[in-house]
Amino acid sequence: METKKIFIGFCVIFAILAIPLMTLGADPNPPLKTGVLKIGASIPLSGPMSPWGIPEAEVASIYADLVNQDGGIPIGDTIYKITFTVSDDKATPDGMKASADRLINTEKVNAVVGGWLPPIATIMGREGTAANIPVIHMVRETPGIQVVSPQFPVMFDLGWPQIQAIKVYIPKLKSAALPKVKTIALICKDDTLGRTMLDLIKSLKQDWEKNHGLEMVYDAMFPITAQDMTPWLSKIAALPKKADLIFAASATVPNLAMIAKQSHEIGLKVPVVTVPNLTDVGEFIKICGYEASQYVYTSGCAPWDFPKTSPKFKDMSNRIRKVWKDKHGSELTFGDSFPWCANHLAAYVSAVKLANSIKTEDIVRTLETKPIEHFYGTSVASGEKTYGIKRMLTYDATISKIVGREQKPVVTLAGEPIP
Amino acid sequence: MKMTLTKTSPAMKVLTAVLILGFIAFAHTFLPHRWQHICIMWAIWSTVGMGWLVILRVGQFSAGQAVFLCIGGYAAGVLMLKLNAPFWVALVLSAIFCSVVALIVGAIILRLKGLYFLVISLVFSEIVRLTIAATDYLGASEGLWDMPIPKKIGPVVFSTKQGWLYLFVFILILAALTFWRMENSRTGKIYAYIGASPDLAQSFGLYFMKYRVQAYVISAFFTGLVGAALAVYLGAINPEGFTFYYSLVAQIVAILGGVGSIVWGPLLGSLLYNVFDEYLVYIPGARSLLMGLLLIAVIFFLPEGLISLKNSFLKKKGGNPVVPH
Amino acid sequence: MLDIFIFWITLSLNYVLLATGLTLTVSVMRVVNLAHGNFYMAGAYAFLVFSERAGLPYGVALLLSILLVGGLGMFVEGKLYRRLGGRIEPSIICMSGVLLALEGLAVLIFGPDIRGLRPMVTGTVSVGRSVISIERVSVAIIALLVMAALYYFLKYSRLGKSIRATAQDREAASLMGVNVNLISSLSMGIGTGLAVIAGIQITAVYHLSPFVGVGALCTSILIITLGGMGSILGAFLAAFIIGVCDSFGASMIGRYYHLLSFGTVMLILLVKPLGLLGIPFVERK
Amino acid sequence: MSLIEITNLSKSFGGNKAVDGVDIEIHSGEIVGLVGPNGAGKSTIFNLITGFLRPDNGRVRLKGENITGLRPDQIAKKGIGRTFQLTLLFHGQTTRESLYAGHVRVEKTGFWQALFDTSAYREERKQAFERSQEVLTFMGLAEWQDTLVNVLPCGIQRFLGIAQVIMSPVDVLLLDEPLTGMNEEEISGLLDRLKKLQSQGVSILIIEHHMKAVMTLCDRIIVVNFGKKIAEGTPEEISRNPAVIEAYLGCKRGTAGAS
Repeated sequence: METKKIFIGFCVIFAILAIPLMTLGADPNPPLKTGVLKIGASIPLSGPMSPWGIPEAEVASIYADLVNQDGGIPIGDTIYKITFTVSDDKATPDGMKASADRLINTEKVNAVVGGWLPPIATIMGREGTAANIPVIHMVRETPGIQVVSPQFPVMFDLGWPQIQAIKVYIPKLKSAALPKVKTIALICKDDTLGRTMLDLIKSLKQDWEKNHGLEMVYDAMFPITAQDMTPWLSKIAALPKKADLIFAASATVPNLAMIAKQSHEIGLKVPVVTVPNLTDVGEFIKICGYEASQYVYTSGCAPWDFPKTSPKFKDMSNRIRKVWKDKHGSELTFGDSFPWCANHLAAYVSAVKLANSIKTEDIVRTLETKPIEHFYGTSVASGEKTYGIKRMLTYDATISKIVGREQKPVVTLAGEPIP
Repeated sequence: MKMTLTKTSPAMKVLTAVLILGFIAFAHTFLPHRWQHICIMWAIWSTVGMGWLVILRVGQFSAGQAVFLCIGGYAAGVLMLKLNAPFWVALVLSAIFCSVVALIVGAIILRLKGLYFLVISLVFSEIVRLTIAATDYLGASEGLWDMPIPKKIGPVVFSTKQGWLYLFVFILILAALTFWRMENSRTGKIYAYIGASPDLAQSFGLYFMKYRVQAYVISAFFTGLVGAALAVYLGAINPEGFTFYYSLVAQIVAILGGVGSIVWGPLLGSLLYNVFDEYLVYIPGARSLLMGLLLIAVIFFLPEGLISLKNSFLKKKGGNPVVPH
Repeated sequence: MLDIFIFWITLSLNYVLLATGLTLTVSVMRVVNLAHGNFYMAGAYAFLVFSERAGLPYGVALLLSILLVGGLGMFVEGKLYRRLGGRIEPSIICMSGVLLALEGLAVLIFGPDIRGLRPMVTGTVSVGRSVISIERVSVAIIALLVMAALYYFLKYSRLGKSIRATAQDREAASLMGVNVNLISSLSMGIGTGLAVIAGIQITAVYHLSPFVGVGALCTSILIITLGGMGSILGAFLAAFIIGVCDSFGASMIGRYYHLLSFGTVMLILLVKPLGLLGIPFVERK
Repeated sequence: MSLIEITNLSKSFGGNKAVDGVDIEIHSGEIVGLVGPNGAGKSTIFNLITGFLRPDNGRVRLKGENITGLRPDQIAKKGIGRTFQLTLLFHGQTTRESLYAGHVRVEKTGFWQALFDTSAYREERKQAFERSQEVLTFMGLAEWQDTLVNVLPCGIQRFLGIAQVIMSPVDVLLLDEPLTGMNEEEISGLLDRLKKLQSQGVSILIIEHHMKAVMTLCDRIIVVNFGKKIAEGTPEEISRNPAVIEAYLGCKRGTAGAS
């Protein structure tokens, strides 16, 4: 018994002595400094491109606020808070120049993100290179991070893999959702992107016929300014061999709406598939009519139902969604611009965290070498010049269908090597 | 249209020179970046506005002035990117190319009168723009990009804003002096005669087409020059950069300033326009609303343009006959 | 083939409305009314408000938006344009001011996104082996009715006659005791009203955004120039020609199809400087 | 010899013949009146001579040289000056400024010399100035020299029209109803100025309804009706010519026996 008492007593004394000693022993961590990370975004806020630009800017700034709420970006002994400034490039060259000027020379930002305007974005690249600050832009619909051009060593291209996506887009869709599809009619917008896509798909003709039993019965281009798709659709309707599916790669939202509506009008009741995403499903349905809209497949893919998105970013995207809903009352649909600006911002933030410094050199090196995590998984810079070079890459995409009044993901094409 | 500053007295010349030099010195030392940008835009649009006003002088209202910016810019782009021509050669050549186009087209379309010319000039500019937007050699809808930065000449470096500011101000001075001389010489008078009544002018042996084409070509030359320089300054151009709105701006700056004076009008108008364009708020929609209301307000209270403010200060002195310059 | 035909008819008839409206305003103003396209856009948005936000029946909403925007047009003509004394330079600025203001307002209120407009009827009927959309047919019919009414009004009613007289020669008309100012406002109102109807029709078939105005303006300018300014019949003719260029040309020529319509206009103008059926204005001194 | 020789000049608008096979001959230094009822085709003849209209057939010779179908400015350069029936003016210009317009056609220097303000150009503008002084005093416009033309009284505007033409030497002067809107002393003033011009060797072809003036002024009168020449001769012969009386009785009497 004695020993037991002594032991307990010893323990108590030890504890009484130990706790203050421990507290003394651990040195108190010093108070943290706070800094400001100015990030500018150049986005079309006026002019015909603004339907894409305005929500992009808003989502990105919501994201920036959330990052600040989570305690900013700790680097060394400093906590950096993001101040996010948006500037209007009117989706024109001179507008882009003006906004580059405003951001880099007047606002003196640490980095520039956003913008969806190939290849005018290179104007920003030039200014950024001159001022030596990192620029993450969407210069071309290519996957992953890329160095844009040797001339602009600080400029990176983080984009959505449309061009690569279409390579197995239809086969995947067929195997997943539309097994009965045998013949495709192909119409592309007659701009550079559309032509690239058309050539690409034509080059895959044999492969599709052999491996997937898909036959291309029609292909055509409609001019950029064309508003009414009836001429082409009626040709498709009059084909000897009925088309089971209309693939309007590279069609913009208005084009898609017109194709869906008018194909319905002339009695072509077949699925209409396109690669780009919708801006606003509700309005889209109103434009092309409820019945017609039910045939529409797009690559609607938000981070919250994207397989490769890390839990951290899934959660973040859901929070952004919530903030948006509280602010607008309406649901944040995919097209309201996760892909570009907010994603660029995310990439920049994680690059800064990885580099653990805000020096341009370090960040650029990180972006070039390390795997960068963003809303759509993790990408590594290819180091190649973006323009004109076709490359084999993995891509991630989801095709979703309009069901009732919202988009439902149909099939996820995750991490497949392109043939 | 009374012409107020029609006497190039030596004093006025000296004053102008001093003003210009002072401006450049100021620009070099004090001017903040934002204002350097404004000044560049000011110089650009002043020159374009003057070009537009010369065409108005011969009685033709051109609604497609942006076409010359477009042609000039693309000519420069093709020369530098496809043919690797040095900047200065490209600059001059594209201006000349622009005026040749103007010569050919003008000889055809300048016969039309009033609204019909207005429309056909608009049509012409749209044809050029859309054709470029459809032509792969010219980069189609993506346009030309990645234009090389010109080499420095003497102290003027084109990797900085100042360098470009000097270039554009130089072009502006060139244009302003030319137009000044034209307006205050017989040429300007002849243009005014033809603008007032082509038939009467013709009955005095003045062939209106000759002078109309002349004015058109000169206007095209300077606008093309600006367009070429602008394209290289931006580093990338696409057809979206030469739409209907840009032709409108050319008219706006000229008329805001006042069509009464071929030099001072655009200078004033372009200054006002660009300052507003830079400083107006970036709430979507609000800026174009405000710009619209502003235009209405200015034109409503000063139908003669800003120049009429100055006219109300210094009266035109008539009476003693003077030998025309 | 039938569906392309319907498409062509529909398009052309609405072009006719648009262009006739512009012809009327031009004949008043002697200046191409740059804001015409944006009145068209504004009309469509007004209809959007009345028919969807307020939930009024189609006809009422149509009427209200015509009255609203037509009134706006009359206000612009009477209160702004007329004060400028009909000189072309200030008028152009004034009108481009109105253009920008309307566009900005639309963006401010409705946002820049594209929207859909409620069509009067929907559904399809199949004729032989080709299917026709009732919506388009109805649009065409409405356009026809409006044109017929307008033609009758201008041809036979006293007011219409004085409108034509004013369009021909302002001074003479005023000498003959026509209240020129009233007539000007009236024809401005009618012109804008026509633009509104066209706007509601076309944007229901296609889509609506604050930026559709300029395109509409360019089209209607092309048409009235081709047909000859001040000539309604000319506008009618030209609209169908431009309609052919835009409907069939697009599918046949492809990328360069705009050259067809623009080229046609250029050629016609160079052969007949006053357009197809142009009547020379008596310009005021 | 004949200065202007017009043979078988014809022009028809649509169906109706405005001018139908008219022959006119003007000798140097004479004043010829061209009269006829309204719409007889007088102004059309002027426009055909000065190239504003192209004749269907027939030809116009100036000093034996065929000038048919030349552009108006070319014809003007050859020394035929004209005024218009309804006063055309250079709006926004002062009297003196618009006078210079008439002098440009004899100036040799071109665009570039004007641009660089060469001495030759200055010299010419000095001449223009001196000439304008002469013309202003000759036409009695000196007091109006700095007034904007569009605010001038109507008669003075007519004077200005003629003054602009005679800024540079002309062989023939085609005046289209110069006396309309003038009061009596203005008319007499203009008439003896025209006489003076005639004495300087300028021949004049004048359209006028004011019969008294025509009778006193003209050496020879040509009467046209319905595009045809119906009579020609000295004032006395014309006033006695039955065809002329008939033509005028056909239309308003007042014009014929004009005061």
